[in-house]
Amino acid sequence: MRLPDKTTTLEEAVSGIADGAVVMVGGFGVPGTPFTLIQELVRQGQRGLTLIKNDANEAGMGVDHLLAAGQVDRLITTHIGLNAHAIAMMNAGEIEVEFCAQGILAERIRAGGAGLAAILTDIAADTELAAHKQRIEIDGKRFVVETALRADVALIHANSADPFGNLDYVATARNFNPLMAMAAKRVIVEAERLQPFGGLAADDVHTPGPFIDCVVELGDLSKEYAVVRR
Amino acid sequence: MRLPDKTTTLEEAVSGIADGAVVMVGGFGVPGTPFTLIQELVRQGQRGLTLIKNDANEAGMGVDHLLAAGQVDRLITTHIGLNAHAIAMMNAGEIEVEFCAQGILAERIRAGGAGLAAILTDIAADTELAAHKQRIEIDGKRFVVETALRADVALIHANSADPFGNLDYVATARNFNPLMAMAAKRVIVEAERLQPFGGLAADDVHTPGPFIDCVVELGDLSKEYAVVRR
Amino acid sequence: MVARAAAEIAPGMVVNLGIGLPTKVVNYLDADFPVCLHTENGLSGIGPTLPVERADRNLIDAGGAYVSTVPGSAFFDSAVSFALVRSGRLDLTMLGAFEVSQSGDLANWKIPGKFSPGAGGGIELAQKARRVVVLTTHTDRAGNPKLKADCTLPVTARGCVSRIFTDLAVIDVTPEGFALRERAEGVSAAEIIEATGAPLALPAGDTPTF
Amino acid sequence: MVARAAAEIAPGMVVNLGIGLPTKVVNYLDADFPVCLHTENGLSGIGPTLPVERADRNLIDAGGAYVSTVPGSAFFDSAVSFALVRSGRLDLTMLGAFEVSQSGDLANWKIPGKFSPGAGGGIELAQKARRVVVLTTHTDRAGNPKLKADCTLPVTARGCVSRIFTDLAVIDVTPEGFALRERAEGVSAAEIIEATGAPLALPAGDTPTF
Repeated sequence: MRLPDKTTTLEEAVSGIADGAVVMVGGFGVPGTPFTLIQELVRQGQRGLTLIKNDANEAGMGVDHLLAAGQVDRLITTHIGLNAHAIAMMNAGEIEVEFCAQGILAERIRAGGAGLAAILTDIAADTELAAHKQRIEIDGKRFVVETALRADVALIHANSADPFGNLDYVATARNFNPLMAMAAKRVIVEAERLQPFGGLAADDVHTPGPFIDCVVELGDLSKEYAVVRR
Repeated sequence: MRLPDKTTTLEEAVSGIADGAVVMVGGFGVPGTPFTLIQELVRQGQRGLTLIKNDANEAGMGVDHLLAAGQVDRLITTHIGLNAHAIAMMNAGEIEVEFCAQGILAERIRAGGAGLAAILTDIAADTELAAHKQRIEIDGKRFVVETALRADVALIHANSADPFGNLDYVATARNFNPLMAMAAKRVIVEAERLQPFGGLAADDVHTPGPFIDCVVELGDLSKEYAVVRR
Repeated sequence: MVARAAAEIAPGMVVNLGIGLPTKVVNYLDADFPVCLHTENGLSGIGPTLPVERADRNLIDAGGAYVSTVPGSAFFDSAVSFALVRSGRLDLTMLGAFEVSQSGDLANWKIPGKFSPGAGGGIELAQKARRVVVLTTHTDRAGNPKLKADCTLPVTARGCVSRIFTDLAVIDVTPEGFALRERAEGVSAAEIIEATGAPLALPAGDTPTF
Repeated sequence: MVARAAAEIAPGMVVNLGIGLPTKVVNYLDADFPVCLHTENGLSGIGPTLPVERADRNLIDAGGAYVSTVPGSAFFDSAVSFALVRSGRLDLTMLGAFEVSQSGDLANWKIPGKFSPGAGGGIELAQKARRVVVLTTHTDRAGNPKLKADCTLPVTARGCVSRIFTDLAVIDVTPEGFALRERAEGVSAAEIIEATGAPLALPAGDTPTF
């Protein structure tokens, strides 16, 4: 026995995304955002997308390119305060935005990845975020039903990957990536370094290979990955 | 700023457990079972315990010592087939046993650790395991409500720990340990090696220190930790 | 039959082999065959089973056997391990059985009054693997059929079994019930029908043997 | 006021400092003080903020500032990060505010029609930290009180705030409403009452100053 090889090209990996797809995108700010996969999705031009991402990056960066190109109908997110362009599109009705409490977005994605139907929580129960959500009573207390999120495709940024798709992440670039890597039908990884089989210690793998479908090795990193000078 | 030091003695750590406590115990078979913490709990003799553990170890090993000493009223578990003594006690009504599907036990513990009230799943819906559990309908499908589990105390076995309680696990000794380490009011760790602050790389920590209350360094390992010769 | 079952594994699959007969399937896989074996106690990429002299005390499979790793193995916790199963990343599981019904119900975890150790991870494997096949003797020790119209024992999961490999035959569970696909060398269709506790559809032409 | 707020942190705590004023509290903690700073994007054990020249592109806090680690830091994913918050492992959070009501309701995430970027992690911090204190100017830019009988803006969480540190005073939220605990040096109780939009109980004797 040996483990299967899932390495492929950038173009091939992203070409599996259809118009109208629900796409999860890793990252919290710059760290962990798969800028190269996003740029290829802009180049290929799939439209009518629903994006699930913690934030909307900043104007002119990352998923903002998808917004600017009119490829996105809907965004499920927690905070888009650093992207004035996204806020303007939302206010103009050019994109529909669903806000979720950050940890609950994380748990809804994780629940999707864990094959659960929903989680029950009291978070945001007093706020408009949960105003229209189903509630149920357990032992006399009422909880909000937060349904699991799954996607057609997840775009993941990893520090390193082996050909089977075992991944590790670095520092705060981990964030939503391991959760989204479990929660999509097709999971595409861009990795800064491709390791040989056995190059990642089995105890140090952050996302196990069985969750991954395509591994793309990055060449030189674009400027979007760099430290932001404000 | 520096991180707090949580190292303590075996006796001191376990003395915080009260009669009647709900106690989670890590491990799946031998790997990851905190044999030394269990032995100290036998020595101190707290009674009326509810144990939450994947299995009942084998007769004469691990939590079986607690069963044999009459310290356990109730066991929430997935499979006790390797411990004929535990099965006999169950059949004789000397302990009450609640069985749960293994991955659902893991998720119920994780839900407790994540501050959720419950998860919704279709697992075991057709079986007697879920026969008396609450069900709710989402989008026309019915799901079982599996409530979160939390404990008064969790007993955790780690490979190494730093004084703040950052932990790593080795191989299949990980199993339920990282989940239980999030899900108890008081989390006690036995570690094969105590590392200095900074001795675990921040990217390789399996359980972050904020979840941990007490760290006990193990000396020489008892025979219970060794390879089982059948 | 174990060799025949091994041929059920396609290249690239993620596979969980249940305790007992299914575990032996691994001996029939080529060194170069691309497959990922999963065990629910937290390992993808199981390597060969090891004798106790060479065992790692921290490295077992869900049945308690001392196993090893391969280049590219990964360890994870029990929640991640079953997330993989429930979210559809397990392509195939091979399980043992006490009973299989003609509608694919599986009973393999409890015999009331005799055997009730708990279900372990079996329910999730049976309910959520993309394909569930059973490896079992065709009859129990007393000679009673294990393939039945309905399960009499508590079920593990309903309608989950696609195919059954026994010492006598390969049998599919179809919308119309059991269908014979292959006979063991030297076993007649009549003998298989006799040992099966529910109607068995025969192929139109010759039945291949294994 | 920031220095005064820093004294709220007890040895051994796990603390999350919100964006804005609260972030500055870190400058008032001794090098030898035992505390663990948490940021919701996945780090326990935040070290000093770094200038861009020395920044690591992969190491930010939830506000986007480039930070560093200390010996014993740990990185984790967003689910674990909020598990820590929701399960009661966060001893204290210090947050900014648009409004705080006399029953401890907090509004700090949305101004309808003007400011609606989403709540980020603020709701969980406000709702689940063991103790929530607010750092804010006593009045808004127009001079209107931020401490009110009721919040007029959408709330972040109800009844969550224990204590408020402002440029004028330290005020507790009690079952009977706002209670003055300390005055800023040179500020009279009358001025504080004037700037507060709900009844303010005064201490029996002298009010300490900070």
